Amino acid sequence: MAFNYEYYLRMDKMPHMWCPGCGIGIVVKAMLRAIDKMGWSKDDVAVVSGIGCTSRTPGYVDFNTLHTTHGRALTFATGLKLARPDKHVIVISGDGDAAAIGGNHFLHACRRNIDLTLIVVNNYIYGMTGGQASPTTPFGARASTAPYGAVDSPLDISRVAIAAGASYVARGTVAQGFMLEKFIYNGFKHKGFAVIEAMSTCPIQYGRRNKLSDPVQLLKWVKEHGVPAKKAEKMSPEELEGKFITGELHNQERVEYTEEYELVRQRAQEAAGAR
Amino acid sequence: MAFNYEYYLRMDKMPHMWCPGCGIGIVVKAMLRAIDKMGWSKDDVAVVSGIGCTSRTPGYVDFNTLHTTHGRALTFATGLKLARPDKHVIVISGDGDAAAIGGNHFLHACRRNIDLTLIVVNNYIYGMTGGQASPTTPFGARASTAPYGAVDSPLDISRVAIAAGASYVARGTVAQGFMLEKFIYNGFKHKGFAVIEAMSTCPIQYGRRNKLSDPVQLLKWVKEHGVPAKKAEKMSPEELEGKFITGELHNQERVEYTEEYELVRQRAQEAAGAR
Amino acid sequence: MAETATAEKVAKKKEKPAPRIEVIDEFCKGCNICVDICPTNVLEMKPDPTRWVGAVVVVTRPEACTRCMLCEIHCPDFAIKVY
Amino acid sequence: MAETATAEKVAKKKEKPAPRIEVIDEFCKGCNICVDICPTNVLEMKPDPTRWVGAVVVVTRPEACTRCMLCEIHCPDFAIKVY
Amino acid sequence: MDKKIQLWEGNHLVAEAAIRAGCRFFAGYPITPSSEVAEYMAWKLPQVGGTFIQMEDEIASMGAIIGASLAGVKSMTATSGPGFSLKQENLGFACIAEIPVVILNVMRGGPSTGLPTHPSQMDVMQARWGTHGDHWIIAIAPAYMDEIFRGTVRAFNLAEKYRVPVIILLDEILGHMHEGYEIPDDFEIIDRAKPDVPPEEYFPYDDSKGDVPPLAPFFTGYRYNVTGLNHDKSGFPTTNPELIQRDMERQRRKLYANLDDILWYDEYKLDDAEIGLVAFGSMGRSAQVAVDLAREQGIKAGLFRPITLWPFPEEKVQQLAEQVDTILVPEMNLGQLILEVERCVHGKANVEGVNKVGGLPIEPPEILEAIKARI
Amino acid sequence: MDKKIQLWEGNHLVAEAAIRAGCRFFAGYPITPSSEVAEYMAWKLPQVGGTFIQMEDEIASMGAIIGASLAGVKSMTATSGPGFSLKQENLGFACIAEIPVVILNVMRGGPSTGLPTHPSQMDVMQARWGTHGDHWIIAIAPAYMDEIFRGTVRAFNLAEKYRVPVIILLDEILGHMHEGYEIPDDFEIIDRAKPDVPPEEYFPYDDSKGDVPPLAPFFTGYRYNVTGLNHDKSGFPTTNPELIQRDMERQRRKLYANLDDILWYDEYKLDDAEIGLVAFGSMGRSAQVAVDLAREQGIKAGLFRPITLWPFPEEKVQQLAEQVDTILVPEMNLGQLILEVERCVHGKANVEGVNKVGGLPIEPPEILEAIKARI
Amino acid sequence: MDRYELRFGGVGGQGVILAGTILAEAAVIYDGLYAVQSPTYTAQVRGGATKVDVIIGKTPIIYPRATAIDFFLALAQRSYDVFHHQLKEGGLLLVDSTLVSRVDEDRYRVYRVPITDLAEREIGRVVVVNTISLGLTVAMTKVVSRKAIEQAVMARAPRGTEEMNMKALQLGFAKAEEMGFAPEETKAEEAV
Amino acid sequence: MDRYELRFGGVGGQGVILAGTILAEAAVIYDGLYAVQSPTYTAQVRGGATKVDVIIGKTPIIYPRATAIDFFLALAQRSYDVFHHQLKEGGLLLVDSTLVSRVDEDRYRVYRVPITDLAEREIGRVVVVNTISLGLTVAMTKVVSRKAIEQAVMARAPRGTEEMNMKALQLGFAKAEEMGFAPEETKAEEAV
Ligand SMILES: Cc1ncc(C[n+]2csc(CCOP(=O)(O)OP(=O)(O)O)c2C)c(N)n1
Ligand SMILES: Cc1ncc(C[n+]2csc(CCOP(=O)(O)OP(=O)(O)O)c2C)c(N)n1
Ligand code: SF4
Ligand code: SF4
Ligand code: SF4
Ligand code: SF4
Ligand code: SF4
Ligand code: SF4
Ligand SMILES: [Mg+2]
Ligand SMILES: [Mg+2]
Repeated sequence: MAFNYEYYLRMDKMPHMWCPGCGIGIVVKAMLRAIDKMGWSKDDVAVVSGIGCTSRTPGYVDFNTLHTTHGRALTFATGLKLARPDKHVIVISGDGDAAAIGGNHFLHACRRNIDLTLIVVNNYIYGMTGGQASPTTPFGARASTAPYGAVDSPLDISRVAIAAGASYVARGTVAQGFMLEKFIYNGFKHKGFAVIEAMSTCPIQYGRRNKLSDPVQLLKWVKEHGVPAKKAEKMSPEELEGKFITGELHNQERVEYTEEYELVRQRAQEAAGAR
Repeated sequence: MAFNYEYYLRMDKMPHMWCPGCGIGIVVKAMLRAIDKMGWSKDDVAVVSGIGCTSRTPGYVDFNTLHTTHGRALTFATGLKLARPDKHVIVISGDGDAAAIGGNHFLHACRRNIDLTLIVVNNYIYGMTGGQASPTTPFGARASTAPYGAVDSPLDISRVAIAAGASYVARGTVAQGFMLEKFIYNGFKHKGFAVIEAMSTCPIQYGRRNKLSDPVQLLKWVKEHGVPAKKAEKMSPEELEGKFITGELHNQERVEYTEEYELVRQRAQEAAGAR
Repeated sequence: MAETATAEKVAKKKEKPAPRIEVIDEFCKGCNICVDICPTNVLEMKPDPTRWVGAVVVVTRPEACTRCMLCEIHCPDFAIKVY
Repeated sequence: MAETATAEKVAKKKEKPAPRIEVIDEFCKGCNICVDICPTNVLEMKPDPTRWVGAVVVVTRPEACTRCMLCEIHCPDFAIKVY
Repeated sequence: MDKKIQLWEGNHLVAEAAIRAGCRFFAGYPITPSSEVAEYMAWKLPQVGGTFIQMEDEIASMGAIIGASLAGVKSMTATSGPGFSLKQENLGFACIAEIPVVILNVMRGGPSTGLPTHPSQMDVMQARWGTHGDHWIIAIAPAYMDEIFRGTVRAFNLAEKYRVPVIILLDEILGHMHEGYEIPDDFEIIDRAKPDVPPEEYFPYDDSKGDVPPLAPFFTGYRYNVTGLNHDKSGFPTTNPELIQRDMERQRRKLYANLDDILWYDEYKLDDAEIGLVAFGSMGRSAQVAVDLAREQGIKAGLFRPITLWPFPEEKVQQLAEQVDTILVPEMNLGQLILEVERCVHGKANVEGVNKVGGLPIEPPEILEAIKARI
Repeated sequence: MDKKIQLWEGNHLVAEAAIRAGCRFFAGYPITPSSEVAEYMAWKLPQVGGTFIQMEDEIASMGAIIGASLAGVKSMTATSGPGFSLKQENLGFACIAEIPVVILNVMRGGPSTGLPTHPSQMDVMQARWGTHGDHWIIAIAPAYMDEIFRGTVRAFNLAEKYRVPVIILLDEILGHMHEGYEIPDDFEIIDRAKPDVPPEEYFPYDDSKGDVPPLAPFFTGYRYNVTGLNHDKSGFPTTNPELIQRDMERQRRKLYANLDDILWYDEYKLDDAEIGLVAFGSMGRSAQVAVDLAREQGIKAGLFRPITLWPFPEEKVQQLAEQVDTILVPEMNLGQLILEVERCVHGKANVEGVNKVGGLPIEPPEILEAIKARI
Repeated sequence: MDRYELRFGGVGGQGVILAGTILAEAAVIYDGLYAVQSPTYTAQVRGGATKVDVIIGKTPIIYPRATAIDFFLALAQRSYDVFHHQLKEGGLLLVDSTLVSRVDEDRYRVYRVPITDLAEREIGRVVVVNTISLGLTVAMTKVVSRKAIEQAVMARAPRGTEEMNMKALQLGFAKAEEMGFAPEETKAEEAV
Repeated sequence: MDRYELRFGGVGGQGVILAGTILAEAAVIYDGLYAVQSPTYTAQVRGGATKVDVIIGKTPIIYPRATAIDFFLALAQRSYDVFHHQLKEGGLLLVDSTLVSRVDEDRYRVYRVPITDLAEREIGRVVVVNTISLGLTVAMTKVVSRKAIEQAVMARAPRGTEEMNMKALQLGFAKAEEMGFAPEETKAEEAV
């Protein structure tokens, strides 16, 4: 039955600014449904973003919302979470926001395994600023700053997240909204840093430059380029070239930062008391 | 037979500033021997660093040397290399320099697979500034900013390098100088971004705080905590806890940035000619 | 028992009213995603020059709807609801 | 032939002069690494209050040196050379 | 013999004062000569139930303290020149979003890596103008232990009261020197105003009841939006020129209409002064000795020592210019605060610098020489 | 009908001018309203054998251009406020290491994310003081297409001649407007001096032959050291106070002793002016129209339009202050350049601002009103 | 006409910005006039309202922003709503009557042409809406010569579309004349 | 003595900085005087020269940096070489004669004590070099009372080392007296 998005939206700000057929809205919906499933009070949730099309999300959703500077959302979120470890802090970032300018904060949030959920809306392009190449732009694809095709290889955000220590990592696509919702939900439930990479679509800035300007066609492209983890295991690197693996890629119990810091407080207070 | 280090050193700057027993010198020596083996002219080599004890290397070695800002060495090096792709650009960084403040540039140099060699002298501490925790400080170890033990887990620099796309990645220790030399040499020979992580020692700032202030003892500690890749394969995660894997961890042929950009130039010139 | 259970299920299905599909016109940007994704061709795109991309979605075959929710889940504009 | 070759090798070995170990006093910081690492105990630490950590390395048993180079490779201070 | 007196390092005293002022969150990245603040916080904050975190860089530290402050926890960071440069973008965010935070910059020689272990006063102008765009901040430069303590408490109070980032400028001398000091308990602590209206009526940038609207902590039932874009009173982005002009003017006014409250300075033998000195921080101390040396030689020198550097005590300096013919401005840089002094005197006095860079302070006899050269 | 005239976008013209000036390396990170520069460079530079790279952020872009310049390749980057803030630390490195680079800042509304698609002139003070530590830069603010072209070429020339970072300040109006322009060929190109001594005798910061020592490109046989620490003439770190003082003073002097060469400005109907305007960039254009409007009404207004903003044409403004009673400073901010004007006039004229923020420019009639209100 | 200000408003994707560029190029390159073109840059919704301003003069354009617009072409209602305020009282307002219905009749001199319909009906391709509009604009305002706009349109027309565009342009001229705008006196040469 | 400046110089690890702290604490906490202590901070070689300056006064210390040093204790040659310049002409120079040989005899009033030897021989532990030095310093300069330095040393002495440190301190006092420095008049109380 129809989901009550209105309850979670700032209806006076709607319709949102995203272009016709833009995948961001699909991710935001999955996020709202997952929040609803968690049964969290809206007052206990913060949604934090950097700058970009994706990062306009905070303006539309009715939580404690924080629209920070480009690439820095995780740093603000870390402060929020440490100040109130009992609350739920969600970060939503574009691929440029999270993995270009924000790459370092991403790395260290993973390492700290701090109990935040990061949703990366990966549309392999800088949407907001007009279609410049992002660190996830496919090799050879066109962008306004890659008129002869992208020279550098795309970053595998989920893979780096795992290597850096994130304890829950999953990748879905906007063509599979239910799956996305499930991953985000599992990310919320997970204690530790959770990364959900949502392969998305930017028909305007990416699509138009790469003969995929029709939202439907682009959505299909995304779906076709995703390979479920199980299936990927049986494929050769050549077959996987240019594809991305979807599914719950990593799920581990690991020391979480705010919990561990609580132990530091205890140790410190004992030490102080002892003196 | 004795190696002619003098030829590569700025002898008027010696003795160097590193503390008694500090491992940095061992890495620098390995680097010089590897350069010698390559037969490169000193004029064709640039050694670039950020800020830190390790990053004082440029002052002592007789090449084109560039001591930049904290964490940014790879960015300057990228400019140097792109300006002169035919020259050899080596970056030497501390763990803080490369993986804390410099983490983002590290990630993207890996991704671009640009033909630079990065030597990370990992002493799991901020040496220069007085023993603060670094992203590689072992969990629970003491540092001046971790008086109750480090709360966050260490970053596995080599693992992240591989995940982000570096095409040659090797890890050695200062207790095994010959091996280090070999890895650096192989890194130089490799076309693409090469990362050599040298597990090193800081008896003063790390050792003193962690009951390992004797250089010899600390050197042994490092040696004992390294597990050769082959051996590691047969070990359980529990057994590997707190250890680091040594050896040539990754070696792959992959599109290199400056070569690929040369193709862009060709395409661009054709396109311009055609107009 | 098995029979009864089946009977109950059938009964429940029957209880459920026929699907109702609501399109929020002011939100719809005419991207065509819902039209394409609907397995039973419930929706159609109607040209409308006053709208975003010159078209808006309309429900043409509500009776065919299986309530699979695919349209609702994938509409990026919060513009379609299936009851 | 095999014999000749061996003879040559022996001859070569003999040609090689005895190892000479040089310690550059002004560089040595007395860290003890070389002393510890030398498999044949060629080196010793001699207290010297005028030096960095109050000690400096001295070569006490040069004849035992196998020219393994471990000391030279691992001296962090460019202070020891084996010829 | 009072056991409560202790030998305090300047940096440690800032940290301790911050904790006394209610600071419970510190995010930092080590840098000489400020690292002792982080180290002290790492040790002491968890003891008092607070949180210390070493972030991956200075950008992150600045972001984290804004985040924590938004959740209602008084927050600070500490750094020196290179790190201060990196914090500038997020500092601007704290300005436009009006989030109270305190930033300590222990100044060392610059530019760039410069002279990491030596003092300077080279970040005076950067403290005012380091981030892009029109913005207003408060900067405090204490000179003595008591000013360091009270100045730090004041920094938090002003940040909370005016919803503005407050910068504390020390220099390496003050940061690293140890001096006997007994922590007082006669200081006031100000907390930010909380809304007295229900959530439906709350607007985080509402100017109808004054220039500093109350700030509801996140997670307390007031679900609003905070952005670095220009925004309307509800915190949502706007491009409405009138709203923006009004909002920006309010941001300026909230400080400049309250100068009486914000300005803090010291005057030393100014009453009958015939030559004026304007100096701050450790050079304020040197200048004070120079005044005495000059007076020993019969020269009526006096010192105006601004402690609030930004907003600058413009009127006081104007008055000084009416009184004396020459104003000397000793600073450990090649001329920064002097520019503001020149601007304020409107040609009413001759303004000259006494400048030194390279890591050594300007000693009182050097200032004395400069005084004597002008009379 | 000359086919060589084209409709140029301001941003594109900067890029084209840079290429004509010899720029062969561009590293950038996209940001509105400057992204077109990067896009143009991405397209054009490889055509002329140069290199474009999109870096991971603005910090990296700044580092990369310094690196490339050190290898002898003229280099530039382009950004807007938030990115300009991030570049500050490495900008300071270029200052102390004296590496020629050009940085374009197309100003938008601020602080923080502010008003990304709207013009402002809010980064004037930051251009001078954004990085920590004493440092000296050149900043140029062209107003017309020809100035954009020649100003960009000049930026490279000055950077090379004085081994200094040069900042070009445009605003969103100038960056995004398109205007007819025919690229001239009557411009000079200056390349940095190369050493005329053998490597053994080369010192990259040797002041014995003048304030701007030659800069040997890396990889040409001159193996020297470059550092962001204070250094001696050979480029190695030093903590010697005298050497540092001398070096810092030379760095200042290399600009301030060459003001005749560096300063660039325009005067409009100033000869008989009774009221003066000081305005730059697009607001210089608005002010010029306002001067005409005023004169139509019999008011003798005149305009001083600095194009070099830093160093500021101090003497010219002083002269203006001698001539007129009132100087108006229209700027798209709440008062930045006016501070420098106030400083320079030494009370000789009454200085007032005409300010507007919120994304709209100050139109000529608004300036006219301000003029009329003062006479 | 020493300074004539025009604004074209539409929605993203309609191509009004290119139309503005072509008009400015006609002025600058082919008529030797001065011109400034400034598009709106918004990070806001694509598919949302967009505009381009063109200022044309016989002398250099000193102040580069539109202040009082003489001519406004609105190709979408949304765009009219957002951008008409700067049109002078009594200014020329040309609207695509297929897409724009509500306008302030009292304030402006309003001309309605079903441009999109025309494009479909007479040329058979909606893409030429902008070319027809340029024809209308030039014929109504005479801000550049017909020859200049022809050259500018041709220079920008994708290969193979020259004829279609020329036809569209002429259609624009003709429609303007139908509405009573005088045909061009041959004064293009002296316009410089 | 309204402002008395002392400098202790050694090499990293010798503990001179702690000695400076103890002296300053003696002044501030136990004698009610004013004192400023400033260590050198260098990012340079550990094991290299290091120093600490202590300024003590009966009135507040306004200028916090050493300007003309009255007393310099040098525990290493390197440290003497680098840091002696600010010692006043005629100032008191105390050196550990085991470690420091070359000093400027003409410029300073030089006192040589084999402090390290004494520590080893008489106390049996090199670590007390600093305590002996403090004893010497206080007895030579009388900058703080003996009682104050005793209290300060005790407060900082690790558990179990109190006696050893007290002995070392007294040894310092005694050595100074041997060199002709007068024993303390009992004026500690009035020093405040
Ligand atoms: C410091 C800084 N640099 C650059 C920008 C300009 N900028 C805004 S959003 C963006 C990238 C947007 O791409 P992405 O993060 O992928 O988000 P998307 O718009 O695609 O959702 C950039 C470069 C900025 N706002 N701040
Ligand atoms: C922007 C900036 N932040 C901080 C510092 C201070 N700093 C200098 S070196 C360093 C870390 C050194 O640690 P590492 O990189 O591991 O090198 P090591 O000294 O251990 O070799 C820090 C934090 C700085 N110079 N610049
Ligand atoms: S530009 Fe791309 S990412 Fe941004 S709203 Fe449009 S389609 Fe979405
Ligand atoms: S502090 Fe540590 S890393 Fe630095 S020189 Fe000393 S031992 Fe080496
Ligand atoms: S719910 Fe399923 S069947 Fe029904 S309209 Fe939507 S997509 Fe079609
Ligand atoms: S998916 Fe949504 S926005 Fe797109 S056409 Fe369907 S209802 Fe409209
Ligand atoms: S070369 Fe080997 S055997 Fe010879 S001294 Fe060195 S470590 Fe000992
Ligand atoms: S390893 Fe080198 S520095 Fe250490 S004791 Fe041996 S020679 Fe001296
Ligand atoms: Mg994106
Ligand atoms: Mg380290």
